[in-house]
Amino acid sequence: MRIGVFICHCGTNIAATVDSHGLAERAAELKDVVHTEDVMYTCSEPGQAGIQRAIREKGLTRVVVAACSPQMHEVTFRRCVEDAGLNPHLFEMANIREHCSWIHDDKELATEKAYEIIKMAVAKVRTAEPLFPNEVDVNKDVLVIGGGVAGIQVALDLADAGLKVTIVERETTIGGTMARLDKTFPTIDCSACILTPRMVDAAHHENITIMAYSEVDRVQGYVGNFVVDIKRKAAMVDWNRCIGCELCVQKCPARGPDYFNAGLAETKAIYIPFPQAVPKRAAIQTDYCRWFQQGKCRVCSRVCPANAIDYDQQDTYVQRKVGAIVVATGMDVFPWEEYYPQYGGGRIPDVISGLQYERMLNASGPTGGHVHRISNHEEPKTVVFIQCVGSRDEAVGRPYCSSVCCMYTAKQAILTKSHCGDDTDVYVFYIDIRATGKGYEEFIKRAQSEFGVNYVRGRVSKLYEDNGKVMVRGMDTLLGHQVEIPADLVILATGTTSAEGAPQLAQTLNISYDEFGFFKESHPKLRPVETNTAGIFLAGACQSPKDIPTSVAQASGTASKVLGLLAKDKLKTSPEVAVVDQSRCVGCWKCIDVCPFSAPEKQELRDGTSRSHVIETVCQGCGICVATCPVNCISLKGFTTDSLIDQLEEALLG
Amino acid sequence: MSDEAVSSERRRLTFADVELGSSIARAARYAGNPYLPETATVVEIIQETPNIKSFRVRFDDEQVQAGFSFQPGQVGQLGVLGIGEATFAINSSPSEKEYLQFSVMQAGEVTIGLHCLSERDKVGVRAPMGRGFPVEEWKGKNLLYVMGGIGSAALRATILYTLEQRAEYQDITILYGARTPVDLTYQYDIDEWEARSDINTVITVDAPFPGWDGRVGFVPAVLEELAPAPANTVAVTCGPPIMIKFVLQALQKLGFADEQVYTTLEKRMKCGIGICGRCNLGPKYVCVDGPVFSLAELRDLPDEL
Amino acid sequence: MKFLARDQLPTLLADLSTAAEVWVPVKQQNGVVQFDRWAPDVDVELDVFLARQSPKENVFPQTETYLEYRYLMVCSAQRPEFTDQTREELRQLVESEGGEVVAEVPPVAQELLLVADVGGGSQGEPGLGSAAGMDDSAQIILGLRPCDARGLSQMDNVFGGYGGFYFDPYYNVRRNNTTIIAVTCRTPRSTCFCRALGGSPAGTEGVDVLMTEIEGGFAVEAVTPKGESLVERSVFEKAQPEVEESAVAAKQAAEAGVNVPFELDGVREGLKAGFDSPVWHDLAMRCISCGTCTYVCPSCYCFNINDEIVEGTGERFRCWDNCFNPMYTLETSGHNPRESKHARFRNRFSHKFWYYPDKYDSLLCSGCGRCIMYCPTHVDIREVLRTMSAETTAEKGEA
Amino acid sequence: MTDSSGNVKIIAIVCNWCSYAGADGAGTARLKQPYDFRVMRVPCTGRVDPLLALKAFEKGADGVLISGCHPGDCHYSEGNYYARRKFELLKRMLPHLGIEPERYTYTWVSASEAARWQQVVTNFVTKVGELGPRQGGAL
Amino acid sequence: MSGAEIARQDRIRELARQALTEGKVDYFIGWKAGHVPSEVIPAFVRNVDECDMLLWNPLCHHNLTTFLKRKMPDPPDARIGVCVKGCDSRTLVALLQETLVDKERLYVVGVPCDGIIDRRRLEKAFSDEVIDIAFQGEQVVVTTRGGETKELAYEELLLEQCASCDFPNPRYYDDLAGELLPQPEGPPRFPGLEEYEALSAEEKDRVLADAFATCIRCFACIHVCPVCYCWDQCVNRSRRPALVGQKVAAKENLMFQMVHMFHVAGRCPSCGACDRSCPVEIPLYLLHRKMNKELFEMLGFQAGLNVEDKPVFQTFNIDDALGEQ
Ligand SMILES: Cc1cc2nc3c(=O)[nH]c(=O)nc-3n(C[C@H](O)[C@H](O)[C@H](O)COP(=O)(O)OP(=O)(O)OC[C@H]3O[C@@H](n4cnc5c(N)ncnc54)[C@H](O)[C@@H]3O)c2cc1C
Ligand SMILES: Cc1cc2nc3c(=O)[nH]c(=O)nc-3n(C[C@H](O)[C@H](O)[C@H](O)COP(=O)(O)OP(=O)(O)OC[C@H]3O[C@@H](n4cnc5c(N)ncnc54)[C@H](O)[C@@H]3O)c2cc1C
Ligand code: SF4
Ligand code: SF4
Ligand code: SF4
Ligand code: SF4
Ligand code: SF4
Ligand code: SF4
Repeated sequence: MRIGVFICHCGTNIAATVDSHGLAERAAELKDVVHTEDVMYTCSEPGQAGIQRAIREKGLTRVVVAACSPQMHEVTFRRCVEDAGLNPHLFEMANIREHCSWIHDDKELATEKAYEIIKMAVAKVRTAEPLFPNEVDVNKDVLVIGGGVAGIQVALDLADAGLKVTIVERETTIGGTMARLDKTFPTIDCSACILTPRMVDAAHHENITIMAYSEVDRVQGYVGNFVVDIKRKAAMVDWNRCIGCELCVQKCPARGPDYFNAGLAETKAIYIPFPQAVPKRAAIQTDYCRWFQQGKCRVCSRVCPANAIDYDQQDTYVQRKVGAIVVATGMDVFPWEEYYPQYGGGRIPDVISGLQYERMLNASGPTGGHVHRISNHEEPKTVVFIQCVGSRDEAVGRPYCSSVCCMYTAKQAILTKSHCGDDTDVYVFYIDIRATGKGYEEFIKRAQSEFGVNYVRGRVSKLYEDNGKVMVRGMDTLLGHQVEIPADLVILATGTTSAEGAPQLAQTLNISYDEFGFFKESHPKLRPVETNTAGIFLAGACQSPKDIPTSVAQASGTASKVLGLLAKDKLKTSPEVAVVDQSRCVGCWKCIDVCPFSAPEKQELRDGTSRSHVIETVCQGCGICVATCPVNCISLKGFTTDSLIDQLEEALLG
Repeated sequence: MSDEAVSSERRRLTFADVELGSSIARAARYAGNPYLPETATVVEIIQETPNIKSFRVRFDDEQVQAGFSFQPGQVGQLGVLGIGEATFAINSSPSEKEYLQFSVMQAGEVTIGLHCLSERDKVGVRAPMGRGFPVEEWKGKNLLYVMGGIGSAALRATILYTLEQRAEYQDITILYGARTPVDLTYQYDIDEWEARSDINTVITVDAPFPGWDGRVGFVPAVLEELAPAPANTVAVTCGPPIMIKFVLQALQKLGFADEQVYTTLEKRMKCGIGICGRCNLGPKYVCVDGPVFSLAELRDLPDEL
Repeated sequence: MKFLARDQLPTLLADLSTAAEVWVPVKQQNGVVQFDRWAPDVDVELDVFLARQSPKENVFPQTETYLEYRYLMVCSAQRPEFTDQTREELRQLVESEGGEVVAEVPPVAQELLLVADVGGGSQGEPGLGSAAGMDDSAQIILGLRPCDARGLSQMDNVFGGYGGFYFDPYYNVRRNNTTIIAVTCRTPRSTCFCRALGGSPAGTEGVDVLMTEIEGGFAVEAVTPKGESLVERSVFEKAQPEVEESAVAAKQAAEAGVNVPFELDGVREGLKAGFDSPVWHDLAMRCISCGTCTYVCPSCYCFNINDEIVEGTGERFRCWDNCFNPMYTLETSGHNPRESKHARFRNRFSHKFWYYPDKYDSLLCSGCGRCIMYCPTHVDIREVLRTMSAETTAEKGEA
Repeated sequence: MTDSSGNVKIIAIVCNWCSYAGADGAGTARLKQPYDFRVMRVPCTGRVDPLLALKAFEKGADGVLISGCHPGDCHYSEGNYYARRKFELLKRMLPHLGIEPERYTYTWVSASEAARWQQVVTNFVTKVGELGPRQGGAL
Repeated sequence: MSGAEIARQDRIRELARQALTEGKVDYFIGWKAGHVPSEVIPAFVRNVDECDMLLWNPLCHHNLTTFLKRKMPDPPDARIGVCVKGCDSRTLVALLQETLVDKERLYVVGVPCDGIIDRRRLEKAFSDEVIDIAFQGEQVVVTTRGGETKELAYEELLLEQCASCDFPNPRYYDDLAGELLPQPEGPPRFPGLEEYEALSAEEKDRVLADAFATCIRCFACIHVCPVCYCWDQCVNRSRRPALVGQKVAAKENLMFQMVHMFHVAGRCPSCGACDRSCPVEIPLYLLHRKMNKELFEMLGFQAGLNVEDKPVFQTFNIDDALGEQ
């Protein structure tokens, strides 16, 4: 082993407090050190050339540069030694500037300290091994889970860039929540007008496959090489034949609840959620179908011109191999009925959720866009909105802000005025107004001044029916007195919660989720669209409540991250990863348990026993497993226990 | 079992038997301190395969270098002070007086340490150890060498020796296999052997490999194909345990008697001189009674391979 | 035969300690009796039957350094003036530490490796070992039992290069300088079986001087020339005839206290015949493969060799190891010829009663019974040997 | 800021992302610190086996300081959560091994907390300096 | 021996017989008499007619869970019946928590336990060999090889840990041998530490240095420890990484025990198997019992209580309130 040590003066930055020249002489005594040199500016052209020359002429097999922080120049020098034919990981930096010369005054003491820092670096480099980045072939296909606006955006961005994308949507149509909205804040443009073209684009894009009425069943593999099993739920309709004529829907005698209209209306047992559905294909809700329940009917089968009805259809499974997965499963509306008995717990007909109201406002909704009371179908004269139902409320376990309710309330308040006339009294009970987006604050202001919506600051303590009215009792905290408003219609600005089944999905995907079921990003600031599982990304409201602009913006951000990942044919990952000495692994699986990235996996050996194996391309090199393995048979390349112990020894002895 | 019962040739050694100031390398068995390595310098490193390097080392003491001799098949402990020692076959020719060659496959701690060495670095050597092949007994016979992977290291010295003494032996066949062509050691030897008409050299790799137009197949299978006649032939084999197992089966099928088959064993070894205890195969120690055993000898020993 | 009055024991010890380091059994703070250096304030504990460990460690230390070395590196190409300085330093080092410069390799890199070989040299025989290191001063061990002494003499074969094998200077330097004063057992235990192995609670194999406790003191016999000269000392009185008589009586009583739980004849054959016997699995069932038995054994000698280096200064040393250690035979490939517990278990008994006798014409067990006493699960060597010699009988019966 | 040097040997094990960067920041800001500590860089406090700290004591350290990202800020999201349990147990065991509690601490310093880094090391080194070199031999 | 003890013994035999007859297990592990009556050793019973040698008395100190850990059972896939006391059961639970033993292959007989005799302490009271220890109600009759007999009070001979046992009843079992004992109230107790804890740092250091200097690295403590799962690959013996020096000396020995301690942290319930197996009687409880005390004070954690729990170091709580600066 032949180590060269280069000690930088860094002008006077180091040399003023540390005797670089003297150090060069002393370092020469260290075991295996065959060359030392002090240099004015190691990082300069001539400095680097000097290192390269020494590597060649002295046959150096390891290099230490004692200079500034590795965070500053490690990359520089690694490249430098690599150019001279040395593996870049056979290089180590001793930080004698930030950690020595700059923080000390006494030259003698500082020099002594610098010497020890160098000794530590020499010890470390002595145990260094040449490391090579791992390369894996990358599958360039992408799976998007969830076909809401975020999922569609990601899919379109990626498909436009030439990648093959599969969207897995669990409902029979893509579109997500946005498809159910009427108008969108703050522009009050028609939701369908902006969304449906995007849905159609997706449907027709040659690079996009939409798998509606499907769910992800199992995920194996790792970044670049996932294998996903997808369950295609039986729709009882052969979608290859179905032409979406809706004849069956019209003739079907059985009725069932309509999720799409948020329970505001009923739908037929065979249904297509809305006219612009993509794909526009029918499905039978078997729970309500007469044939399935009572064994007679078969009307649909008779009327179907395409002969598409197939009562014997079974769930089928397909497998997709993809390089990256984007999760865009969005959010659900908070099930307020269970939590707010004081608001009638769902038993007062004229108290409805924001999403139901959204459907009511919608021209293609169950009421044809006509706003009326549920109890008597009269047009309401007094409409009260209550904000923060299921948001920012510790009492119901929802401390977070749902981020869209303030805004959609304002939107709906404005729409109420335009639907029911200016003379309608509209009250909004709020705690604070969160209007941080572009044009949002102005939007609220318009609702108040232009449309005359009454904003009352305070919580509503109770809703009760009285004399055909819904009595709204609350506190106006600004004025400091009780208020009681007899309302015709009360709309709860229900907060949002994670999509149903989100935790289970997270487990399938091996990504983390928070206590509310929202998926966790890798780092809230620096890696907001990645998860801790390499190759799995997030978009839209599944990560946290978001409005459409943010969801879409994030979706495009996600798309660019995915593109960044898949732009290469081979994935190069850092070689500083954990590696298991399988001859010693005892298969206790503690490593699998603690790894935040699910990098270790069980690997069966030829003798039938299983040992742990760290998937190099997934491992992020944190070393948690290393500190956990009881046999200490995992080592973290570049930070092996032995190299750390050697460093300790050098720092402590002598 | 008291001292009196001990016959004179089986008596204990005393300090009087000790040659002062010497290490094992200087005087084999009756040496002074058998644990003291002789220092040597790495004079040349040859990268044989991606994970095998050959080290040519020269004793620092010229007298020792000049006086060193060994039997083909004997081994030595090669060590890096500070890391440890491990056992390797001496695979240079016994007639090579300039250096000793060891081929080291990177495996664990010591071998990694060795692979980190550069030319001019120091190593410690304790050699020779153990028992070599009975090459003198084999004179006048056909020789069949069957080896796989790093097993070639254990046989190279013997092959070189018998080739130097070519006239003393009848037909010589060398069957050598590796996983891929990249894993073939001693390419320089192979070229020479293949060029010679007085030996039959068969090189094979486990599976087809881009650019390889030679033979493909596992060593035992190729051996059965070659079907060498057992008459007056000695078969010598070394390689990974699984290969040895099947080679032995193949040889048996071909009609080789246990006495005609030799192999060299690997066991974990520490002292290398029959004291520390671990490399026993029943009452035999691989380090002093081996590593070379005939199959006949092995049959008599407990099966703890 | 001589006589030593009981109250003269301290005088004897004081006397002996002027010439050598004296080791005696001493009750430690936790009540465990172990061999310890004698000093005037140390009470010798001869009542407790056996020390927890035999004094094996006195001749075969658990950790023993073979070699110390230091790396010195000089880079001359850079600064020629520096080389000379280090050469000078090196010379001083060699002078002060007695090492040997083993290599200097000019010209490109000046690499100097300093090896200080410690030990191996016997007294007055320089060259083999050098000044530093090995403790080769004389020592006397008093108060061990005949089985302990016999254990040492059995071990002598392997370290002494019996039959022309290798000679271990480290062990032999100590062994040569050690004088053994054994004490006849007064109250043998139920675990003792020395008699089954041809030994005796008053045995003299490996013993220089044997003391037998009698009324008022000890009957003292010199067994070897080394012993002869030792009992010349004036504290030993000439023995009266009744001393001899009491000694004989005491020895007989002791012998009577030792059971003969199995026949030695046939054990080796039984082990051979039963090598593949499934009985081994049953026998090893409750063994936890720890190796305690080997570490308390007066004759188990297996060891490991390791290097440890810190800052360019390091040493190569050996330390006890044992055949129950699953890593003992573990090969780098992961293959372990004695992978299973019963295979390791089998090795210990086979080694003691078959392999070792084959090679060294000597057993490797003196019947002290420590392995039975200190085995966490009381695996009983007597049971093992009994069972295995029955295996030959079984085989023969079948044949 | 005292610039004194006792004769104690202190090891600071710091994570790459927060505390090492924090220490760099302190250097860049020329915040004077005591001499008697040596920084050892690891990727994450989750990598730090408490045995490593014990090893430092065994090798003769007079003090050991471990510093990483604040809880919740771990670059690998969970490393320091696992680590702090182990570190705390170590902290509680050390006095039991005859090592004064002042000789060991673990703390969180982020990349932006240069001043905090200065203060943490200064306090720690001062405290250990007051105790002086470790006399014990058990570990 | 009290009626309850005899009832337990009978029940153990009965359950063992049953399990073997039904073919539920290949063998049954319990306790039996050693070569002298004062000695109890683990028993491996394969045949129904051997069941009568199984016994239960206050000498049954062996933690039989050890024989269940990886690479101990012979054959490896054996279906095993095993007896566990309260403390033993906690080590079994610890193994079950990490699915390190196969529940399906086990048949566990829980034995409520009144406390085990500290045989070592007792032996030291005699210079002669103790060959018989008999139990007569509250009294223990000890006989030596020389024929001396002595009567002692059972209560006073208990192992320190048994004298203040928090879990006399097994935490996990398929069948129970005897009635459950009353569960002691109050916080867990960690006996035997006070005296040591009261020492100064310097004194502690000396006590430890002295105690650990005598360790012979026989590895009994490691191999006997039921939750030491990687005993055959123990890092203390490995040179990769060189965490523990291979030299046998006080510092290295203590470091070696530190490795053991941290590796069993969260899984060791201080069953004491290691203490009892150490041939040179090193007070290992000073380390692991203390560790358990601290873990309890720190996180309210006790090892091996419920199969569903996770060992402390394999999980975390974001809100752990710990003492960092
Ligand atoms: C009442 C209301 C009014 C709103 N008004 C506005 C507004 O005016 N302006 C505005 O900007 N924002 C508004 N929002 C917010 C807006 O709806 C969201 O920002 C947007 O829908 C988020 O899009 P997404 O794609 O992330 O999720 P979603 O739209 O929720 O889409 C998620 C999709 O994933 C599918 N899915 C879920 N789980 C799975 C699974 N396991 N497998 C397969 N598929 C799955 C779902 O079926 C759905 O199709 C409003 C929200 C509500 C509740
Ligand atoms: C007779 C014989 C001939 C052989 N010939 C060859 C050959 O020609 N070429 C070849 O490549 N292989 C050969 N081998 C195999 C070779 O000996 C092993 O591959 C080698 O021992 C692996 O050592 P390692 O240190 O790399 O592995 P490890 O698994 O790390 O250790 C194995 C050996 O090294 C020792 N060791 C490790 N660390 C230390 C330390 N710090 N101090 C002291 N000792 C330590 C171990 O105790 C052990 O003995 C031969 C083996 C035998 C028995
Ligand atoms: S180093 Fe970190 S990311 Fe890699 S396997 Fe270990 S715990 Fe997982
Ligand atoms: S923690 Fe270690 S021993 Fe356990 S499975 Fe992982 S690598 Fe293997
Ligand atoms: S092989 Fe085993 S029985 Fe034999 S000496 Fe070594 S340790 Fe003892
Ligand atoms: S026989 Fe006993 S002491 Fe020996 S290894 Fe087995 S359990 Fe340990
Ligand atoms: S059982 Fe005792 S002597 Fe043996 S290794 Fe453990 S502590 Fe040391
Ligand atoms: S460390 Fe000791 S007390 Fe703890 S589980 Fe293991 S054997 Fe029992």
